[in-house]
Amino acid sequence: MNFQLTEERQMLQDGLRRYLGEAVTPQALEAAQTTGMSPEIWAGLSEMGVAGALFTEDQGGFGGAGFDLMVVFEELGRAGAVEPMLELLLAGRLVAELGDETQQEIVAQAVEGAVQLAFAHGEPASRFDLERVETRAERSGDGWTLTGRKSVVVNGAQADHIVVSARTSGDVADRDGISLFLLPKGTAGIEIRDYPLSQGGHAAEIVLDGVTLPAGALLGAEGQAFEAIETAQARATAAICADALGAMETARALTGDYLKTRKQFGQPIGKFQALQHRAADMLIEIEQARSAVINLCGHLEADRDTREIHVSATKHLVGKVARLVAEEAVQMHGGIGMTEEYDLARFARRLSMLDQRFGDATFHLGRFVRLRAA
Amino acid sequence: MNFQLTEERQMLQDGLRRYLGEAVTPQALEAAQTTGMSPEIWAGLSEMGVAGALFTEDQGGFGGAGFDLMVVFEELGRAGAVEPMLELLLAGRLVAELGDETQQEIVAQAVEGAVQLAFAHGEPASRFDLERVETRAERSGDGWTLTGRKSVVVNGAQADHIVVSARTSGDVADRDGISLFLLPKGTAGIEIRDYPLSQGGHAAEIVLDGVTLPAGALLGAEGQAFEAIETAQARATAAICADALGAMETARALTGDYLKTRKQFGQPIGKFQALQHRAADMLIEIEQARSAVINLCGHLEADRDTREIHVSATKHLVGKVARLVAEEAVQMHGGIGMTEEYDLARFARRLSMLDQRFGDATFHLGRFVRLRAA
Amino acid sequence: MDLNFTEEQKAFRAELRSFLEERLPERLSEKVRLGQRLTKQDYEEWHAILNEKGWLAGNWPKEHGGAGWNAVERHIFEEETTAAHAPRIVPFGLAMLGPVLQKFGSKEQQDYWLPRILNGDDWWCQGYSEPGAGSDLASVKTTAVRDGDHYVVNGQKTWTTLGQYANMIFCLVRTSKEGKPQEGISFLLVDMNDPGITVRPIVLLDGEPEVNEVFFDNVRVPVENLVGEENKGWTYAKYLLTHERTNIAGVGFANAGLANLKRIARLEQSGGRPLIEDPLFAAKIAEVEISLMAMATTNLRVVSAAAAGQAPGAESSMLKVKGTVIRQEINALTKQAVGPWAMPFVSEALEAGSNEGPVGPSYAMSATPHYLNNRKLSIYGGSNEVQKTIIAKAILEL
Amino acid sequence: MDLNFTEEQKAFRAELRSFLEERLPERLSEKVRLGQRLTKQDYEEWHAILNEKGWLAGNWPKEHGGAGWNAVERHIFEEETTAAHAPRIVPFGLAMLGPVLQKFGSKEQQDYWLPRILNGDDWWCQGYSEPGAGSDLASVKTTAVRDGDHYVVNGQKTWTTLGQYANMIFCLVRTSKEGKPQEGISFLLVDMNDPGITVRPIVLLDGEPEVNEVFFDNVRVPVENLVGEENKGWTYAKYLLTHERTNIAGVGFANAGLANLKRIARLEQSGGRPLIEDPLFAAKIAEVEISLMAMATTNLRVVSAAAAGQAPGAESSMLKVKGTVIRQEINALTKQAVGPWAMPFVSEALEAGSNEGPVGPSYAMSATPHYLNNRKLSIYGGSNEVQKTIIAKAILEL
Repeated sequence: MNFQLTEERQMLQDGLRRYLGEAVTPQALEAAQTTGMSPEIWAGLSEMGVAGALFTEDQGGFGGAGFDLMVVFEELGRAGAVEPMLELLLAGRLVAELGDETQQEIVAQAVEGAVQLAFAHGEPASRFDLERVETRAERSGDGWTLTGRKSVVVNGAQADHIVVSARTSGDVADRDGISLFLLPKGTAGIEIRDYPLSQGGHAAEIVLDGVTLPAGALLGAEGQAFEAIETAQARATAAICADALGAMETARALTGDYLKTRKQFGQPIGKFQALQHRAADMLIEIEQARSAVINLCGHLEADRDTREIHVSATKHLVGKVARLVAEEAVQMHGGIGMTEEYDLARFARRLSMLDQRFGDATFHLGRFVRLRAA
Repeated sequence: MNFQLTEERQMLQDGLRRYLGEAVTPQALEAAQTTGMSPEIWAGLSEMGVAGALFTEDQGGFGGAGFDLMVVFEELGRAGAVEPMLELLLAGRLVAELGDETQQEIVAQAVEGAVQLAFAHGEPASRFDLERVETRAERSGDGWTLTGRKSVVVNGAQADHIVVSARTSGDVADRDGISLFLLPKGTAGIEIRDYPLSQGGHAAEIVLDGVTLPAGALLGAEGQAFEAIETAQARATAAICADALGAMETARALTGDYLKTRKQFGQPIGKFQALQHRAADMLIEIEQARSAVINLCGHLEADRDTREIHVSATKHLVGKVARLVAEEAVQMHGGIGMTEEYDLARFARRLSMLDQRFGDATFHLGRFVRLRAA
Repeated sequence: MDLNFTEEQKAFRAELRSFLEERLPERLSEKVRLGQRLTKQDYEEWHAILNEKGWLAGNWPKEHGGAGWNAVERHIFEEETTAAHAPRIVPFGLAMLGPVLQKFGSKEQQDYWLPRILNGDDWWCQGYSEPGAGSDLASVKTTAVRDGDHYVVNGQKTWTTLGQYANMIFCLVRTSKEGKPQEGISFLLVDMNDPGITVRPIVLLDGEPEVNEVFFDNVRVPVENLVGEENKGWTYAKYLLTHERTNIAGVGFANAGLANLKRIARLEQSGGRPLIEDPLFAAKIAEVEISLMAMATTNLRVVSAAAAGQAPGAESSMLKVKGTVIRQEINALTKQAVGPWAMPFVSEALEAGSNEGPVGPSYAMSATPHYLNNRKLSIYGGSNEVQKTIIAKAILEL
Repeated sequence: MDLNFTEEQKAFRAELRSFLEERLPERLSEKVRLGQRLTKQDYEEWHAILNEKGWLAGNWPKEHGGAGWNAVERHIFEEETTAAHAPRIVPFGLAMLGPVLQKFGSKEQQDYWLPRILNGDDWWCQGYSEPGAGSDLASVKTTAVRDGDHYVVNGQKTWTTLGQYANMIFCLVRTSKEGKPQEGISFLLVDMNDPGITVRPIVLLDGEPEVNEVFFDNVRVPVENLVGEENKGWTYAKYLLTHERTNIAGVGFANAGLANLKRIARLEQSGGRPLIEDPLFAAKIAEVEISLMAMATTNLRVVSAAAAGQAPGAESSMLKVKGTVIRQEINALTKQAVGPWAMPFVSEALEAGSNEGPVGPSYAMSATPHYLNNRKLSIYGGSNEVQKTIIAKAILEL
């Protein structure tokens, strides 16, 4: 048992914290609003080899373990960086795991920062149901024809390659029969509507109107993608929870500073015991969230049921704590905490949106109960 | 719209508060521990005609409306009286509604304080399911034979007449097929185990081992008792919630006094802002509980669904608030709040047991959802 | 005790309903229902419709052109207008300045300003808060120095809601530094078009410029714009703040929000079933509904006492806290209900008739902005922390 | 980072398990499982079994007869003994006084008292709190005045847990009124059989006389019973309080409580199904389980750091707060789970072998007493309010 970071991870953490602390400027964030990311920061992260930490050596990286994800995403969250590293993790994992040699080349390029990725899985009616896929892929000649609609595809308009899920057999909510396809940017028949997200970054609605693909676009075995999708999303859930943890740390640091400096009725408001105790509650819950993230990162390689129990436990707990921290941080700041000019705003929004991706706290509480009963 | 008490109710409230404030002494409570009640207080309440407020003029009383119950039981709770007025309300209502002339005589006697009543409905496996009755009544000759077991029958050993539910037809959890019987004290074949309750008062386990009853013991129509039972329990739920409201008022008054007088680190602990805000939260929630009790008392005569929606809404909310108030009152007192010698103890226990009777907060939340969806 | 409304009150409610059916423009109620932006003209249009009927100023006495309603009638008005998705009545002139002028203004001020408020000639905003002062209102730093027939005003106000629409602002200004902080404050009416005034929008969490900073640089204000006496402004300000506030609990908003939440939860699907059938999500809705049912009755208790002439005490603070917490919870559940659709932020879609439609169902687009914006509910109007201190002091006598 | 135990630690756990299987008397574990009362003899019996194995004093160094375990090993011991329903180790001599004597006691005191603690010759209790002082420990009023070879002690201690079983008490007494309150305190060992000592039981919410008041009326204590220096007692007391406390989080108790709760929820029926299948009740169990899973890892983080020689800071306070809240929630859910069976209070049934059996299933009888009794968890050992102040001051530097 050991809760110390290895020397390598400690170096990665230090380097990332230093770099992002300088790079994520108001100007960089402003620039990212129209395109969903700052090309400079993306390049900077590539230069540091950050993406490599998300993949194993086999996959072209130098990490890939749960605690590697934790280190990287906690720092992205702490700085409030909007670059689509989570999409690289999610889509990259699928390609790395299922792809043939040609396809895997994309992961290597992504790790180098040369290409961007996205995973188009969610649909207008799928909400958080991972197995609900209405988009259909039908064989046509040697290849495939895809028809359907994908919703809130983060980084969808910016990605050079999109991993798209489609049903090749089975009923609309069957686990069997889901296949993955790799679509390069600009594939004919794709209609993309790009828009900004509340938490920063961009997403897209994607209409696939009879998109024809060659046989080589299929990623992995036909109809067998569900397991890989669930595994990739477990990793992405760990990552987004670590991200939230970092954002909470910043929110609490801002709040702590504010309590110490802001004066009202003649003394720093941090001298008011009610606020002290609420600040203490925040800290206690953030420690809970940290431990939950550790639990999930430490069980990503466990058997499926154990892993998924930790997925739901962690997403539930971190979702609850993220809401508490965002709301309490704003409340303890008062009016200033409501304003866009003050740095807390983007962290509060980022934390507010945690619940909306990969399932909210209530969804995962119910899922935890079902997994435990199984 | 009017939230003022009528003059009569105001007089009843004032009188009860004055009387119970003097009568519920440590000695009276001590004496009540072995028998479940103080005969002096029971006589005193009878003399004041308190039981009459629980019944309509037709039934031999002078009240019977929801707000009559509210006034009476809030005062009983405020004083922490343990006398079995709730059992009189519950069993008395059933006899008054369903009984023939002879049987109704019992209500008149009960209102005068001459006899005590109990309602034996719960069973070892019924928990909060009102329709789950395993005790069976079978016709034998002109009369009936009852076999089964009744659990946690409050005032069961002390009652002069017990209303007993038994199944005369149908499946174990059917609403149809439940009948009521009126058993006088000392009926042969009844085995009673008397024991004290955490909240004060006594209850009993009752074994009915082939108890034979005459035809006249049947109360109301055979197999049709469910509606009356549900209605009576709705009234009892209003009463127990009003009781809890009174107990909360006392708990908050004790806590307020303590915060004002108890000094720590050189000042009254009520000067600590964290405790102030928690005290304010208690007050806000008690006002919520008061409004919930008003809502239920004001809807006892409404159509069944409306009434039951308020039953579950109120029992849920008051159950939650009772827990909060009991726990916070003890916590804000610190060690002294944990001790039997200090008056808070019996109120904390009384509030702790609210959830255990007629369904807890979680049970009623689920029931509210089902009623709303129906 | 009687939970029922009187026959007269029921008749009033019926009259209101048919009025709303007839006269509330669907264009406006549709915007309110979808949470789209209301323009200045939208508000003015609705004010004019109400004013025509004599219902714009519910709390003003009839001699000043108000409806002269008591608290119960005003409550019914709130219930019905929110249920019908009418725009809210902009409170600054009608609910705030009006009563102050009626109580403390000169005859000339009343005759001039009150009709202008009713007719929509002026759009007022409030100049109370200052940067760094928060809930400590008495620490006013903006100064007004007498210079002949004018006051010369210098300083800064903040959190000025809808100041961008206003042509007039009522301000607390410091006219004396003697004595306690409360003693040297005056209540001044200032023309926003005067030279020396600058308005700077403050963008909030939801991306909307709802509030503003207002800067005063040697602004010359005629002395006849002083309300009441010099240095007595704190009395008038407190009157305004503690003046029986209708709708502090926001029951109408909460009911409308809850109905909207349930509608969404019936439309959204989770696990192949309507979200509202998910036991845990249904329980969350039920919890807030049960809480609201009780709070609505507390509100009626206070309203009913107010109509009978009793001044509400700490109950107002309790309603403020519970009411805002309930509304915020409804907002949070609505955000939760729309699932991933809460993430897209398409500002243009909040503009009715924009080419840029919402991403996903139209009911989803305002969920996140409303959730974020309403975090303010527990901060402004005396933060919930301030209210809790008031409750503790008043009732516990701490 | 590595969440796994080492092979050595796993082997230790296995050894513990087989030891518990062999040596823990079923009579005792059954009492613990059902929440029945343990007698003085029960505790002494279990202590003796552990002492024979050398495992009674896990945190004492080997030279004093302890097991010399590090924090991880002690954690494993806690986990396994609570899971096996072993009686807890009574902490007053072993966990509290022992370390103080080892650090500050004279050689003579160590040689005399430490073996007696291990052998069960003395039953110690703690004389810290005084009436009206609560968490303000430094306000000690009990005096000890030097008179020749003795101190004469007068005053009163309270909340003395299991004082009714004790023959010895370690006390904080005031030996000087000079300087700050902390400066005139001494640490004294007092024989409870000395003339002038009276013990009065205090009955708690659950009806049990678990704690006591101890009165001192001119009690003469030999000077050799002074630990360390006169007027330095505050240092020793603080050492005891801040001395790395194992099991402050109570993870073992919480795990055992959760397992019991789930067992009950599987046995109890609601609406014709096991209670555990009720979605809302299942969700409540899940919430506390998820909270516990995280807290257990926080605990391991602190334990692991302690084993590596780091002194825990405000993390202890965090674990105290979260750990007690979790245990109290498990107690509350257990009371809820047993439904109406929580109401009967048959004190005799808590006595193993009594003629008076429990009302209802045996798993129900301790639900209410445990719920009520464990309200103390957030009050004693530094109330949760005190802990939150410590956290705020330490980490926020407020």
